[in-house]
Amino acid sequence: MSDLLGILFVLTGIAFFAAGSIGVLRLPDLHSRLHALTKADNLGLGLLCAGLAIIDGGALNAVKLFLVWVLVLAASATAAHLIAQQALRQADK
Amino acid sequence: MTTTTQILLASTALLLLTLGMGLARAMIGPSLQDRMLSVQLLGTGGVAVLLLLSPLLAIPALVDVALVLALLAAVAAAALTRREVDDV
Amino acid sequence: MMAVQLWQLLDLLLAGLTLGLGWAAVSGPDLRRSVVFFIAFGLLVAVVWARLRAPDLALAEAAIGAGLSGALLLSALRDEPDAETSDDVRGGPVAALVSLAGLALAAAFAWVMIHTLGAADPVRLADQITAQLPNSGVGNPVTAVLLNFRAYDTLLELAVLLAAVLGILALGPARTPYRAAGPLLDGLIRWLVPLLILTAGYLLWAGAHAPGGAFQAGAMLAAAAVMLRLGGHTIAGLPRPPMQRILLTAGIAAFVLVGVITTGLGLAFLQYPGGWSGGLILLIEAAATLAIATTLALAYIGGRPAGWVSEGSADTTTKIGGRD
Amino acid sequence: MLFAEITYALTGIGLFALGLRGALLRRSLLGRIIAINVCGAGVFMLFVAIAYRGPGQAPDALPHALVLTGIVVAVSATALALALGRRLRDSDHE
Repeated sequence: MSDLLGILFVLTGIAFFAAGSIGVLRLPDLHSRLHALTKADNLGLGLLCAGLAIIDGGALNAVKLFLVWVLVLAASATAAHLIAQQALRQADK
Repeated sequence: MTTTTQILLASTALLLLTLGMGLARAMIGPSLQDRMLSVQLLGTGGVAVLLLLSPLLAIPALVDVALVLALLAAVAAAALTRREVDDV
Repeated sequence: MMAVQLWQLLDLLLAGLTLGLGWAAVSGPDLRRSVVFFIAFGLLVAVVWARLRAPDLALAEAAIGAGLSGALLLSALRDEPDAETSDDVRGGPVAALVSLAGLALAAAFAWVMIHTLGAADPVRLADQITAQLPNSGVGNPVTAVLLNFRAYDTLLELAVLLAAVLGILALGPARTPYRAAGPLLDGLIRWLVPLLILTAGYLLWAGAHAPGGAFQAGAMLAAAAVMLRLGGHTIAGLPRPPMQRILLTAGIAAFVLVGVITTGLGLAFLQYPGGWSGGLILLIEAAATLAIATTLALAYIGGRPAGWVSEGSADTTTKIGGRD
Repeated sequence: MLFAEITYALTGIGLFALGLRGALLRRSLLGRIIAINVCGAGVFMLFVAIAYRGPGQAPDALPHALVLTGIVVAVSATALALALGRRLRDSDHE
């Protein structure tokens, strides 16, 4: 039963990843691509971590998974900002 | 081999396929930032693949590896964007 | 049955992506593009190590292949004049010939490999490692090989690292430092550096019984140094040069000291006395971590930081040899 | 023989050949250094593939230890090569 719930989370997470990749591939300009990426992959990874934590069931593993997610969230938000900033600066030149 | 494991396995393969799609953007470009963007996608995706492989291969330490990869992807992003900033 | 095919699909996808990124990294003409692909390649290779059940390598590759090497290449690229960031790859008949030769070589290797792997099972060192692991003082077989069974090799490897960094220090002064970071990057550095240092400590401690150890921990510390330098810290958080000298040689010093003491006790060089293995390995690993971190940080800085050569000596004239 | 072992060993050989070709054909030092690193990664992959023993089996730790030191040596050699290259260019510009 808990496995079923976990799998549901994992699969939804993967779907978000797929949406993010399609966005990165198909959207017309850099800034909308950045937007698609940060939304989709962070949410995707969050769902995936939640699903894996449910399937595993261990408390320590759940904490670690949560930590990984928070880290990626913070790092990728900053990285996306830095990339956008750099693109804007180059456009100004 | 339980059904859960099989589904996780299929999810990992699907995720890799997805990452390959994102990497197509890196090949197309056109700007350097577009390529960095797909590297970032690959960083997050790589973390996800490691997290999925951990139960599949029964190696709990792969979660630690995912943690390290997440940290270093941030270092790489900082190094990548820093270069041009200094040129101004 | 189904699972076997899924694993095969996964392996093929991973292998294909790795080859594709490797190809993109080595093909020109834009060098910046190559570096970006090389970083992506490192990320993926770390996943391959994980897939092949080598978490120790995955940790090292994630830190070095995906992080340090990329940062190193980027800081070198920064020194290149803009005209030289484009690199035309040689074409024409020579290129065709080289490609053909490469293909032939790969085919020959593949043929040899398939025939060797199929041959009768030779004596496996792996079995001896597993058999001796309980006596090694640690539970992680990779750490056991590096710091007990083949400790002598690791000592010499630290000497190789020292030689490389001495070469770098001898070649010239440090690269131009980065300007102070903007608020965005500064915010990232503020939380990332402490986390990198914390993770380094964890990996050093974990290395005895789980994936981790001196190399991984040293690389994480060096990554912290890289972040600090990117943020405008000229010597990347390293202490003053006299202390840098001590840190650079700490790993070798700890190894040799333990070796000399064991010899004095009537044992072989680096043959740990029974029961002491675990503690001695941790001691050597801690020293080696600091040495590796300092080596990699200085390698990233790319030359002598201020203060390495005393006033009035050769450092003001950076040119070697005759210039006629 | 295991499917994964063969797949990754062949990938390693492919990377080795790709890197070698790049090292011979690229003109800039930086491009060549990248190519040699890819070449090295190919060798490492061959080693680790051969160490693989199949699902649920502990792999051979000896090649892992070798590759681990190899990764660290490769990055310091890269740094040395880059420092040499910088020195070379500085003396060319005089």
